[in-house]
Amino acid sequence: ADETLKVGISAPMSGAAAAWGLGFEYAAEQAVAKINAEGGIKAGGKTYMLELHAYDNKYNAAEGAKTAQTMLNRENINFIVGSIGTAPVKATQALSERKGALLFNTGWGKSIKGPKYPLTFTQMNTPFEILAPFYGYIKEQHPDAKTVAMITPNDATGQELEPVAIDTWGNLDVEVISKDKYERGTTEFQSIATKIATSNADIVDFGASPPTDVGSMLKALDVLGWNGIKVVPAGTSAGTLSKMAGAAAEGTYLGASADFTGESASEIQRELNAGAMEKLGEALNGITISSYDAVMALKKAIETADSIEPKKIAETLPTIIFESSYGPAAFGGAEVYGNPQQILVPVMITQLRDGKAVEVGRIAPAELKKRLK
Amino acid sequence: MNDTQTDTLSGYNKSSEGKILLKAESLERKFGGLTAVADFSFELHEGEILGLIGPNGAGKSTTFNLISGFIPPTSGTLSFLDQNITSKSATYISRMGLIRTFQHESLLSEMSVADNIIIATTHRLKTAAARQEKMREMAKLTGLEDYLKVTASSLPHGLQRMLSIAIALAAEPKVLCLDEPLTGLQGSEVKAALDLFEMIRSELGITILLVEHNMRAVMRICDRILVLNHGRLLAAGTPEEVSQNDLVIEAYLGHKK
Amino acid sequence: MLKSNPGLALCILIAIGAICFALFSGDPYYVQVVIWVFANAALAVTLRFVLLIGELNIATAAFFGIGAYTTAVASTILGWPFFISLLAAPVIAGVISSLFGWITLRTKGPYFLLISFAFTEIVRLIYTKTEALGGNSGMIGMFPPMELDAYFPAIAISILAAILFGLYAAERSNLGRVFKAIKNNEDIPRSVGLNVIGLKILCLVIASTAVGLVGGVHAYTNSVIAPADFTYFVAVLALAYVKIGGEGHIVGPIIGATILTLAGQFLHSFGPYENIFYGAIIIGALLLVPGGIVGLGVRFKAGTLMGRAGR
Amino acid sequence: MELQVQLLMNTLQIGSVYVLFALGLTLIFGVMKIVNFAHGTFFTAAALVVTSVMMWSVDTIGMPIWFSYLIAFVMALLVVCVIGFVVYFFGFKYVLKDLNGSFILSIGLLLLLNGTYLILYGGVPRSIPAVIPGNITILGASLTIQRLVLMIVAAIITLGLYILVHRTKLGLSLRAVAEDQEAAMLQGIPYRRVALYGFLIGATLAACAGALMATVTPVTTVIGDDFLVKAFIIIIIGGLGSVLGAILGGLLIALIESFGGYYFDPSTATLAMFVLVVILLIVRPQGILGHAEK
Amino acid sequence: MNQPNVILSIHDLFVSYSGVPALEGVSLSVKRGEITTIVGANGAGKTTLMKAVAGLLTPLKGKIEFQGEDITSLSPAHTVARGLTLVPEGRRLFPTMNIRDNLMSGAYVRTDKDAIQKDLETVLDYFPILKDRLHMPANSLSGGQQQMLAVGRALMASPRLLMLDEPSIGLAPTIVETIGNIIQTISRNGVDILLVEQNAHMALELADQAYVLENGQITLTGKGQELIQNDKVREAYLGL
Ligand SMILES: Nc1ncnc2c1ncn2[C@@H]1O[C@H](COP(=O)(O)OP(=O)(O)OP(=O)(O)O)[C@@H](O)[C@H]1O
Ligand SMILES: Nc1ncnc2c1ncn2[C@@H]1O[C@H](COP(=O)(O)OP(=O)(O)OP(=O)(O)O)[C@@H](O)[C@H]1O
Ligand SMILES: [Mg+2]
Ligand SMILES: [Mg+2]
Repeated sequence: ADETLKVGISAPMSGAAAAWGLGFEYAAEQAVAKINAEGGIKAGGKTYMLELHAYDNKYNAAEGAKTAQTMLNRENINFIVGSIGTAPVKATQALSERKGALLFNTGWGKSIKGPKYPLTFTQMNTPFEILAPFYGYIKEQHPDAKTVAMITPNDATGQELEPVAIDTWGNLDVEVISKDKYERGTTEFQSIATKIATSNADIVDFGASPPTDVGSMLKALDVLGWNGIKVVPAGTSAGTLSKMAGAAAEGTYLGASADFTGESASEIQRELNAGAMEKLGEALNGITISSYDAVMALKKAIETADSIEPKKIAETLPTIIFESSYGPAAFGGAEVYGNPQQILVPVMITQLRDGKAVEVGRIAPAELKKRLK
Repeated sequence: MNDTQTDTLSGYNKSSEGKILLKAESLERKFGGLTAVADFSFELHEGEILGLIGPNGAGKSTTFNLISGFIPPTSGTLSFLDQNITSKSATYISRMGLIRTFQHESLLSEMSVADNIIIATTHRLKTAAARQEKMREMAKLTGLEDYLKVTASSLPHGLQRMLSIAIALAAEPKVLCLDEPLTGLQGSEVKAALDLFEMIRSELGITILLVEHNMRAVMRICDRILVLNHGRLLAAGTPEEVSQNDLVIEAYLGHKK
Repeated sequence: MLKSNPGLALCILIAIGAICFALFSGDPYYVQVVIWVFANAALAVTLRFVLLIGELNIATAAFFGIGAYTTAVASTILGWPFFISLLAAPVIAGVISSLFGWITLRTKGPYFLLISFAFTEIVRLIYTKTEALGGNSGMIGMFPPMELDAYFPAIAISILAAILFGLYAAERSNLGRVFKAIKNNEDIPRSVGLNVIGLKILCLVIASTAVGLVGGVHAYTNSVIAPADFTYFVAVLALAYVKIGGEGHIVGPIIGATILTLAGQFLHSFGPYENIFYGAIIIGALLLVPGGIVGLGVRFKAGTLMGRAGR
Repeated sequence: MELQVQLLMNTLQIGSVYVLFALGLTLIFGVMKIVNFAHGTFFTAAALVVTSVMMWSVDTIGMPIWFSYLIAFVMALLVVCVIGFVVYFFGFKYVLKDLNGSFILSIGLLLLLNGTYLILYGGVPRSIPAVIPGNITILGASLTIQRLVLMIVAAIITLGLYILVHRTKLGLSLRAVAEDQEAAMLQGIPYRRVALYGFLIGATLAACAGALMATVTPVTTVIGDDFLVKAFIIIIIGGLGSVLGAILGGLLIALIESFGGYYFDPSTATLAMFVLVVILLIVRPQGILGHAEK
Repeated sequence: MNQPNVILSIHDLFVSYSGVPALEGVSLSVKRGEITTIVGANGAGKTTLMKAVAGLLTPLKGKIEFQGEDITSLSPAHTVARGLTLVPEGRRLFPTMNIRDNLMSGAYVRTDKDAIQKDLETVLDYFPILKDRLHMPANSLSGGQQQMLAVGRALMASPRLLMLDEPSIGLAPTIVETIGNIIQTISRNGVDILLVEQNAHMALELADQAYVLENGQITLTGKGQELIQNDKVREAYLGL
């Protein structure tokens, strides 16, 4: 008989960030179903069928620790194929590293990575990967832009992103003239909009703001007559953004909202995206699709290592090329993080045009290109 | 008529035999635009039962609140046992030995009779045994010994009044200020209560300041009486003097006895 | 004393049993669950302790967090030894709470509730804005020393059980009676020489010291803390434990915490349905068992007594 | 100068929303002493119903937007009234006098309803097309016409509630029931029915707020909760049960957010708001317009 | 039992507090046009009786008829609507509501606006002190003033039968007299009265019919003036 191999997910499935968790779970489900349908994973002479367990980490550390305990100690899951939220990811990591379990995550912090955490892998692009090509592209398109106003939520992601963004803009000779933080759950954005509008910045960088908030701010800015370059590096959902802000969102650049319906999207991405639209009413994005990629990476690594020993798989992961939803991908990033634990997938720059995210640039990491050669 | 007033007031100024325990000078208390107590001076002598009477809203309860430190006076001074207590806290004053009861809600309604009394002993007595003993003693004195486990709020009204006196006594007062302790008591119970007051004075050596509307009781038990009206002292003197005073009759008593 | 109080004896037995389980069972998950049950029980009991004076103290969550952060700072930044780091938590929580109580306990009822709520939010926002405390990502790396690692669950349970018994003892002493008197009608204790404000502050400080220690234990059990762990919702859940277990007796919150923690653990993989079930349990318990489970016990006891008297 | 006007206009825009939300809470919490943490879910329900109905009537049937909105508004009020009735009849009725009990009950409801909304609507934010499109400039400050209408409607509803609470017999009986049920019964006030009316009026106010807000802000399944915390602060600083207090409190909080957010940082303004509340309550514990208890 | 000249009749009433009996088979009646009083020691059950009539307590056994209608299990809201008003022991005002609203709450069941206004004026004439304070909260009044307000509120209901539970508690002698006069006046104006008073002297003076309640049972009944002469009554209730 086939053996089962449990894989887990820890993501917010309720509260304000519920949409991410639900999409995340969906993408992982599809990957698992696909692998099982194709006969499971073979290693050490056995065939393993995957079984997905998804847990709500409520986006905080305490719940993250609880889900980690449940996954690792109760369910004895050795492979966490996706986790969302810096604080809960850290809480999970504290346990997974000690227990010797593999942890895929979407954390945007540098502090999650490094040689200290050999079993931790980041499954999507983070500011270090995105910002330089993304801002670079924008500067290329708008060489006259000289000033930028930063606005980002006062949460872990925002706090991790802001300094990198400021550095990156600086390298491009764009001056950051204001940087503001707001609390999650803010519903009225007029004062922020007023501030940005009166500062007359050429660019507004919405940092890690979620699409709903960006939508509200864009609308308010529109009323005040500001019309500059709109940049959302963490912008995941173009659909939501254009629904929220309508015409006011036109032209916005998005860093994490792949156009999974467009020409450049892969077959599998298109399929996943359509399924998610049908089941959840929301398109997939750079975060949510990453659980698919993690499962695929895991499969390949297990088969290559011919073992289900997490340590062996962790050693194998940086050596393999696997078929991600974007196409062939790998793990690398030793130069930045001191350890090859960052997924290498293309950065996709999209722009809202006529209410749709249109891919305007796709920049594959140099390291990936080298490896693929 | 003016004569009688000066007469009684001078009568008040005649110092009684005991030494002065509590002294108020020109007490005044305002609530917004309303002056509840105005220019009120009096002395309380050791061992006496001093009555404080007056129409509803005259300022009697407010006076109690002032001397016991529950609210601060707008002006005037207070001294107790030769110490200035004008802006001292209620806790401080009650620890010195001035204990007051309340006109309404004068007990811990959700707690047992025993606990009600024990609470009052906590400051003075430090061991559980001593507190128990004191509690039983006070319960016996006030006729509550059969009700120790009963919740205070389900006591009949008369016993509730007794309980509030037991609470005050358990705190070992030097001066006991009673705010309408006889309301709701029937004839025989009033008699018993007055006997208790006498006993408190003579055997426990406690000085009493009494606010009460039951005139027959007041006239019977008080050594001296102060009459307040609109927050001001209207008259003062012995029960006979006060009950004959036309101003008092007009403002308060209603008709000559 | 134990003979006259079989309930207490039973509780001590349960606590000893839990400690033994932590020492000898090889199952880390269930040991962890036992720790959570005890920690939640301690949270609920400290919340109830301030309810003795009639105040709903949302800042229970804040002092829980202050304890956790104190331990985290002491152990990861200052590098203090394990037990000292742990003990720093109640000390700091106690000191801050005495200040907090001194300023705020002049208000009561919904007003105190809201101040304590706002305080909780303020403290949380301060963590998020303080880089030294890791901002919103929080702090990591509170591990008990290697040689104690195997015993840590037992130590944690012992500490939490000690908190429970300590608060029980405090309530049973004369102090508990005084607190109840203050709740009932604070004018009376004031009129007989008790320093009501001082006693209220004392009550808050005792509870906050205890919950600070719970926070310290939390920091070591989870190894990671972040501001979002210490929102007002911690106190809200604690209140749910109290209400469902029953306010009348200290075992109420303990029972409530046990049931809801286990239920929560069971419901964990239900995604969005988790909240629905959890909400339904809370509503059902509150409406069907008013007075909590303890209240049910009291009614049952009264019923049997009446039955006997009737015969 | 123009900037100050804009900031003041922002204050009014934000404030009118807060006041609208706080009114229902003032009635349920302030007047009836039920701490209803689930109040936000009424708001959310109304907003969600509006988005569903609009989606159906505009996209599927093709009705004119303003007409669809009217239908949606009525539907929202109906749905929330039904929810309110059920919640009261099977729940709050039993914990009327119990501050902590009603608090816990409402927490249970909050979890239950939020979970249900999430399953029904998913995590995706929704929004509806503009009912009255266009912007307007007043004294150099610009805002959308929808916001202006919302401000006016908020003012009207506020006035209505003030009259209801202070000038009508129902208002009198509501206040009486809140203070002493038994005494209220002795005046012939059928307290269970009055409490139900009060609760339903509160829920309806939340529904109005939700249905109106759906026109100007994205709707998520937790949108009400974001307002709830601020609304609690508002009615406490304004004084429990005081309609005027809710207005004052709402505008004060809006002022802090508007000016603080501009001159400092929105996140700092939030912190400042909490600090200010604590200070205010310490100085004046009964709130700006509240009476001292007891 | 349906006598036209009886407004309230109580038959064999039993009430207990969680098993402890407070009333054990009380029967009495209040005749139209009369002032009826109940005297009794503390804890005799007077308040319990009044609460049971008003509908605040549910009797174990027995029957209460008001104007020929069985009201034994009606809630207070319904008894009040039928014209039966109670001035409860302990005032039970609405403490933070202002005095005007407190008074108006008494008129809740009435719809005759003009008459309400007139009654308000009458009440304020009875207790002029309240007139100056119409917009102050009830809890800022002195104890006696609050008692006046409680009586005034009940008068605002314009009841058929007014039950007063110790209305003169905490009142100055002059005001006690006023209360006595008010009772007589409204009695003459056709309101029937059931009065419980600690001031037994006053009660018996006023009463047409009097009952003595002891330990939950009626032990004596007669005309008010007769009972004043009764030795047992004199000793137990009129002592001082
Ligand atoms: N907190 C307050 N706010 C406003 N006015 C007050 C307050 N407390 C008392 N008063 C007023 O002060 C006056 C004196 O009240 P006080 O309670 O002292 O009267 P009293 O002599 O005890 O009357 P009674 O015999 O009726 O108890 C009254 O007119 C009362 O209305
Ligand atoms: N809520 C209650 N719970 C339990 N027992 C009660 C309760 N209320 C009253 N009782 C008891 O019922 C009996 C009758 O009380 P009630 O108040 O009717 O007496 P009363 O004649 O009005 O006395 P008083 O003159 O003191 O007002 C008393 O023994 C009292 O202790
Ligand atoms: Mg008084
Ligand atoms: Mg009585």
